[in-house]
Amino acid sequence: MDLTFSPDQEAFRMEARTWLQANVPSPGSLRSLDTAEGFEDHRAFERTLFEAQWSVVSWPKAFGGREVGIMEWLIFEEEYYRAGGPRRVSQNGIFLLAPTLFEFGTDAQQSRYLPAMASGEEIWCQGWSEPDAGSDLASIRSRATKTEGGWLLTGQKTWCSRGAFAHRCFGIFRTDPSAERHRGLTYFLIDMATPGVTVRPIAQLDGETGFAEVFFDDVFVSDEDVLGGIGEGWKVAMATAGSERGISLRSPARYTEAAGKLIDLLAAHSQEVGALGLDPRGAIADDVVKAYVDAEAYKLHTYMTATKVREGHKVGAEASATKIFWSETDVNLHQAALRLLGPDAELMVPNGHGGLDLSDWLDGYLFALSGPIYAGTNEIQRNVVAERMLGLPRA
Amino acid sequence: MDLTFSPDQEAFRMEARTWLQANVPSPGSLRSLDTAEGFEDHRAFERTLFEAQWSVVSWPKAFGGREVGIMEWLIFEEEYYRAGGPRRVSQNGIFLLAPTLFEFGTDAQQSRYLPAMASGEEIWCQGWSEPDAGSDLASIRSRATKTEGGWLLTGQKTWCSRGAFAHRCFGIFRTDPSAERHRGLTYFLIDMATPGVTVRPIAQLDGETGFAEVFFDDVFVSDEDVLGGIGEGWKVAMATAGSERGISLRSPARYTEAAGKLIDLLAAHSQEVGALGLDPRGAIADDVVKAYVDAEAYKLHTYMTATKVREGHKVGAEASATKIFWSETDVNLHQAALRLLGPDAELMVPNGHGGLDLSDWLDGYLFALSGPIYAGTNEIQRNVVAERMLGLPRA
Amino acid sequence: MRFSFTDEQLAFRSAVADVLSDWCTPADLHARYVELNAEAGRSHARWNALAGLGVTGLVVPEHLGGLGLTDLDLIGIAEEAGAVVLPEPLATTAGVVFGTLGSVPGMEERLAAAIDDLMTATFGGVDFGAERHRVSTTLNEGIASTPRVAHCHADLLLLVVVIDGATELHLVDREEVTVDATPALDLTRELGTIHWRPTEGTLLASGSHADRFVEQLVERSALYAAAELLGLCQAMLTLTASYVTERKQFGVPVGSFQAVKHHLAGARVRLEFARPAVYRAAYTLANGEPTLAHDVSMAKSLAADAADEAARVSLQCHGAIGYTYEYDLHFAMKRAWGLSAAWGDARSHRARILDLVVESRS
Amino acid sequence: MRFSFTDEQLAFRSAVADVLSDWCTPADLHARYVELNAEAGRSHARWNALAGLGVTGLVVPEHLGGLGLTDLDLIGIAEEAGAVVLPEPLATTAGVVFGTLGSVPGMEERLAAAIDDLMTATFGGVDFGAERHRVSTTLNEGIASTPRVAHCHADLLLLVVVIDGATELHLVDREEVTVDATPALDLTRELGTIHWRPTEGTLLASGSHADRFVEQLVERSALYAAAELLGLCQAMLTLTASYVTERKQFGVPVGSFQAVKHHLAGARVRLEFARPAVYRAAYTLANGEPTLAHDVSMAKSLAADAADEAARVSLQCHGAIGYTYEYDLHFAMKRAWGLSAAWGDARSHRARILDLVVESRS
Repeated sequence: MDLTFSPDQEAFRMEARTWLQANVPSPGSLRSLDTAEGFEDHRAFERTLFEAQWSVVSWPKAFGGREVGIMEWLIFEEEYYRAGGPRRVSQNGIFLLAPTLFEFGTDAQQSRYLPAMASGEEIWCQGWSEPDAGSDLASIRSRATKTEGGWLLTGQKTWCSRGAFAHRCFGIFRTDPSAERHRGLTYFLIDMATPGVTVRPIAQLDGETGFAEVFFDDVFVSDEDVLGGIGEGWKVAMATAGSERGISLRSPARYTEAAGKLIDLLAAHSQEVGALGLDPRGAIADDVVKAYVDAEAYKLHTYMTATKVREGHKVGAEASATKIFWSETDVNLHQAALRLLGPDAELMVPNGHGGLDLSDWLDGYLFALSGPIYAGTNEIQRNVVAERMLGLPRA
Repeated sequence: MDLTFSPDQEAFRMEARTWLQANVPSPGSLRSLDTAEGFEDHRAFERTLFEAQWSVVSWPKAFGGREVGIMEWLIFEEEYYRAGGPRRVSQNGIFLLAPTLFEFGTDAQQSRYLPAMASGEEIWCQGWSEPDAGSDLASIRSRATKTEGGWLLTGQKTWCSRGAFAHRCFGIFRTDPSAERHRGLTYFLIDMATPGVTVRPIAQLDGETGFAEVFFDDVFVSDEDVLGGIGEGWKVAMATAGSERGISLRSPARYTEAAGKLIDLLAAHSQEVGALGLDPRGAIADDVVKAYVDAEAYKLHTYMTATKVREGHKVGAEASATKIFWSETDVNLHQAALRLLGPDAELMVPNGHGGLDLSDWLDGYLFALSGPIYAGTNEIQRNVVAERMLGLPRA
Repeated sequence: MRFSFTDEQLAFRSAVADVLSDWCTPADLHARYVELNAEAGRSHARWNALAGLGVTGLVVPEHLGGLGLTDLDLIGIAEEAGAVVLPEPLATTAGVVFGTLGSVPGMEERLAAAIDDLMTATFGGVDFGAERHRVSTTLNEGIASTPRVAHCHADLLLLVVVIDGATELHLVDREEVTVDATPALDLTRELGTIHWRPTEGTLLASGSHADRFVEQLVERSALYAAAELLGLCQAMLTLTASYVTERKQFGVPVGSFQAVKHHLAGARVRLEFARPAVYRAAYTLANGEPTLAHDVSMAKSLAADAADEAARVSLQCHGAIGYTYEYDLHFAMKRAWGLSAAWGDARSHRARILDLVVESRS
Repeated sequence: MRFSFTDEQLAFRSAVADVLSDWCTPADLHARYVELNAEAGRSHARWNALAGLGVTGLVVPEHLGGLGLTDLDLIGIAEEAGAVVLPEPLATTAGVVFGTLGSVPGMEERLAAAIDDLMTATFGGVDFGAERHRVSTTLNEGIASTPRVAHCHADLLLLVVVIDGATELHLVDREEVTVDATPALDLTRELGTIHWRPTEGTLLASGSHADRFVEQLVERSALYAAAELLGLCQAMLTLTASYVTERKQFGVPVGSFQAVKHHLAGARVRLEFARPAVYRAAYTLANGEPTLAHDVSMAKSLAADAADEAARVSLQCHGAIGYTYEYDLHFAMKRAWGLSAAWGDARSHRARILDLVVESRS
C-alpha cells in the first residue's frame, strides 16, 4: 500500500494547477449552462481546455488526450474542482458516450466523433428514458425500421440532459418489434439536425432548461451510425450505464471541494452565531462534519477502486453502492449548507456567506436532489446491492 | 376545544397521585419481571392495586373497576408513570384480552376470567405467533380437533410474552383443517396447567426469560372456553390486534415520563461536559429534544384520539400510524440516552447518572427495540398506512 | 378535555376550502408564476372572493368590524390555504397582522377600514432565534431597510426597527414604501426588501410595549407558518399518492413497490403527529396560556420536519417529472422549503424548547 | 498511489481467518458465554492456536521476538477477529499494547518474554474526548482504581494514572491487581475495574513522555476498535442476509421484500465506504504520518456508524428471533454496541475532526 503520488504524478498535478489557475474563468463569468448563451460560453471554455490538451487527459493522444492513467485523471479532476472549473457541457459525451465508443465503436466512428466531442465542437445529449419507461430501460417503445442504407427512427425520448441545445444524441431504439424487454434493441448515434427531430425544452424548477423531450418522426440514421451491432443495444447501453454510475463520471474532488467550502461556511456561521442567537448549540455542526467525512470516504474508496481498475479488475455491483453513496452525500452536503443558511437559503442572490454565493448552494442542492433519481434511481441500486453484494433473492 | 380537565377529573388525578405515592414500591425493590421471583413480586403489587380499585379503572365496578372514561384512564396512566409504577405483569390480560372478552365473551366467561385477571390471580400469556408464521397470523398451523365436550389442541406457539410463568393462555388454532388463511380459525382460552402443555422459556438478550415457546400435545379445552364462536378466530383476534396497536396499550405517559428524565440526563451531562471534554458541541442535544417533542406530540395525538373514541368514532388505520410513531419514539428516546451515556451505556450497573440507573436506560433500550417488531412489524404497519391512509395500491 | 373542533369550525373551514379550490387551481398557480414577474401583489378577484367571506377579520372583535372568532377558527383555514399554495397572504393578514392589531390601542379605525377595504397585510423586520429575536432592519440616514419581507407588495406593512436602542413597531402603507423584490425559489411568497421612513405618524408602539407586540407577532408568524406547512404536506402527499398509483414501471404501479409505500407512509405518519401540536398551539394562543413559546416551537418544529420529509419523499417518488416547471409538485415543494426555514427552522425551535424545558424542570 | 494490500498480506489474513473460523464458532461463543460467569479470561487452547501463529508480536520488531511487520498487516486480522466475535483481546494485545511497547525503551526483554509466553494484554485508564483525553483512574491512599477496562483478566495491563499532576504509564502484571468485574451487556469484552498499586517498579513513563505514549495508545485503541467493527458489521449482514433468504412469510422469502432489501443495502453501503477509511488510518499509523488523529477519527466514526446501522437493521430484519439468547446474532450485536461507544463514539470523533479541519483551513 502506498498512498503517496509519484514525482511524475506530482509534476502532472502542478502543471494542471498552473494552467487551470491561469485559465479557469472567474466565478459567475460564464452564464448558466442551462441557457442558450451559457451553453455557448461553456462550449468556448471546452475549446480552451481542448487546445491545451486538458479536456480529456486519459484519452489517446490521437483524439486529443494525454494518454495518462486513471490516477492522473483523478489528480486532474482534483485540480479542476480546486480551481473552481465550470460544469462540463461536454459531460454526456466525454464521460458517458466515449467509454462506450472506445469499447464498441469502429475506427471510423471513433475518429469521426471523439475529437469533435473532446473539443466541444459537438455536444451530445442522451436519449434513453421514455415517458413510460423511466428507469426501466427494457420497456423502451421507440422504434427503428430498416430502410435503404440506414434506419428510420420514430418515438419519443425524455429527460435528455443538454437536450435543449445539443448537436447530437445517443440512444437506444427497438429494431425488432417482435422482441421483448432487453432483446431487439439497437444503439444509434443521431444528428439532431436531421429532419424529423423535434426538441421541446423542459423547464426545470428554477425555470431553466437543462432537459428536453425529443420527438423522432421517421428520422433517418445511416448504417454507419449504429453503435455495436443490430440488436446489441442493451449490452452496449449497459456499458454506458456502468459508466454513468461508476468511476468515470463522479470524481470525488467535486464533493471534497464542496465539503471544504461547507466547513468554511460553518466556521463563518459559528462566528456569527453569538450575535445572531441562532441555534447556539450548533446541532448542525455534526451534519456538516458528517458530510465532510463522507466526501473524504468517497475519495478514499475511489482511490481503492482506481487501484483495482488499474490492476485489471472489473467494477461490478460496487458501482451501485458507489452511486447510492455519492448521491446521498451530495444531498446531505447541500442540505447541511442550506440549514446553516436558514431563511437565507431560498434566496437566489449572491451575498457572500462563507465566501460563496447563496445561489450556488441552492443550485447545488437542486442538482444534488436529482442524484438519487437519475442514472437508475437509488431504489433500483439498492436492489442491486442487496441481490449482488448480499445475495438476497430476487423478488 | 377545551384542553383543560374538569374539577372531577382533577380530583380523580389527586386521589390517584396520593394513593400511588403511598403505595408504589421504591425503584428496584421488585425483582425483574422476567424471573420467577420477580413475577411473583409483580403479582403481589397487582393485588395491592386491585384491592384499592386502581388495577383496571375503566372496567365496570362488578369486575373490580371504577367505570371511569378514557380521559380518566389516561390521567391514571400519567400518574402511574409519574409515580414510577412497575411494569404491569397483568398487561396481556387487562390490555389485550380484556377488550376482546368485553366484546365477544359470554357473561359466564366475563365473570369467570375478568376479576381474576384484574387481581393478578391469573396472569395470561398470548399464544399467537408460530415458528413459521410471525406477523403473518393467517398462516397459523396449530390445530384443534373436536372431542367430547371440547377440543384437543396440538401445535406450537412462540414468542409468548409472560409465557414462562403465566397461568393461562389465549390463542388461535385451526379448527377447520380444510380452510385456508383467515378461515377456519378459532379463539381459545387455555389453562396452562392442562396435561399436554409444555413450556420452554426463551432466554432473551439479557439472559432473562420474558418469552416462551409453548407446545400443545392433545391439550383439552372445553367448549365453554371458545371465545366468540367456532371459525370466528380471525375476527376475534383482529379485535385484540387492534388493542395491541391501539390506544389502550400504550399510554403516552410512558414516553413523556421517560422524555423528562432524558432532559434531566442531558442537563446533568451538560454540566459535566466541560470537565469531560466529551462532545462539546452537544450535537446530541438536538436528538434529545426531538425525542421529547415526539413524546409530547404522541400525548397530544392520544388526547385527540381519545376525544374521538369518547364521541363514538372508531380508530381505523390511524392505529397503524400510532404504532409506528410510538415505537420509533421509544427507540429514539432510549438511543439518545445511550448516546449521552457514551461508553457507560453498556454497563448494567446502577450508578446514578441523571438520577437514573444506567441499567434502566439499557433495559429500556432493549425493550424499545422490540417495539418496531412486535404487534405487527412496522414494515406491515407502513403498508397499512400507505394503502389505507394514502390510497396506494396493494402489491 | 375535548381535543377537537366544533362542527361550526369545521363547517366554516370547509366553506373556505371550497372557495380556495375553486379559485386556486394548479392552472391558476401556473398563470400566477408567469404573471408574477410582471405585475406582483395578488389576484384581486381571488382575494376579494376570500376576504369577502370575512376571513381577514376572523379573529378581530366584532366591534372593530371583524367576525369576533378565535385563532382556533382560523388555524384550519390557514392549513387549507397551504394546501392550495395560495399566493396571497391570507394567514399573514388575518392571523399575524390583524390578529395582533386587534389588541393595539388606537388602531380601531384603521383596522376596521383595512378589513372593510379587503386589504392585505404583512409583517417583517425580525428574525427568529433560539433565545431571542433579532431585528433585521437597518437604518441609514433616516431610511429603514427591512430585508426578506414576505408578501412584500401587501397594502399594509407592520415593520420593526431599532432606533436609539429601543424597539419600534411601525405600520406603513404600501404607497409609503419602496419595494425591492428579492429573487427566491418560491415566487409566490414574494420576498423583498422594504425601504421606508419611520415617522411619528407610522409609529405604533415603542420600547417594551413594542417588544411585547413583536413577541406576539413572531409567535403568530411561526404558528401560522406551521399551519400552512401542514396543508402543504398534505397536498404533496396527496399529489404523490395519486402519481404513484397511476404511474407504472416494470408493468405495475410504482405505488405498489414496498419502498415507495414505506417512504410515503413515513411522511404521512409525521404529518399525523404534527397536526395536534399545531392545533394545541392555536388553542394556547386563543386562550392566552403562558406556554405559548413552548407550544409554538413544538408546532413549528414538527410541521417543518413533516413538510421537509414530505417534500423529499415526494420528489423522490416522482422521479424526474418532479423537477419540471410544468408539473404541479414544485409549487407546494418550494413553498414548503421556504416556510420550513422561515420564522425559525425545526432545530432553532428545538433549541428554544430545550431552554424552556430545562428551565421548567430545574 | 496503490491503495490495496499485498498478496502476502492477504494470504496471512486469510490463514488467520481460517484458524479463527475453526476455533471460534457460534457454538464456542455460546459455551464461552456460559463459562464466563465461572472462569473468566480466555480459552487457552484457542489463544495458544492464534498466538502460536505469531500474531501477537506481528508489529513488534524481529529482534524483540516479533514478526517485524506493520499495522497494515494486522488491521485485516483485527477485522477477521471482529467477524467471529473473538472473545480474546487479539487486536488489543497485538495492535494496542505490544504495538506501543515495541517503541518504549527498556521494555525489550519484558516484551520478548510476553510474546514468547503467549500473553494477553490490555490498556486502560483513559477516556476518549473530543479535544483531549481524560484520565479515568482514581487514586485513594496509594491504591489506583481504573474503571471500565476491557479484557480485565489479561496477563499484562498497561494503565494510566495521574500522580501529582503528571501522567504516568504503568505496566502491571495480572497477579499484582485485583479485578472487580463490571456487569455489562457484552460479556465477551470482560469489562472490569482494576485496583492496583502504582510503584517505581511498574512505572514505564511519566510526564510528557507518558502523554505521548498514551496518545498513541488511544489512537491505536480507536483504530483497532474500528477494524473490529468492520468485521462485526460484515458478520451481522452476512448472518442476516442468510436468515432473510431462508425465512418465509406470506409464502416468499422475507429477503425478497423491497423494504428488507433496502434496509440491508443501506447498511452494506455504509460498510463499503467505512473500510477504506480504516485501511487508510492503518497506513497513516504504519508510516508515522502527521494526520493520525484526523484519519483515526474518520475511521472510527465511519465504522461505528456502519456497525450501528448494521446492528439495528439486522435486529429489525430478524424479528423476534434476534432477541433470543440462543440465536447467534446477539454476540456480534452486543459487541458492536460496546465497541461503537468505546474509545470515542462517532460524534465525539466527528467533533475532533471538525476542530482539526477548521484549524487546517484557517
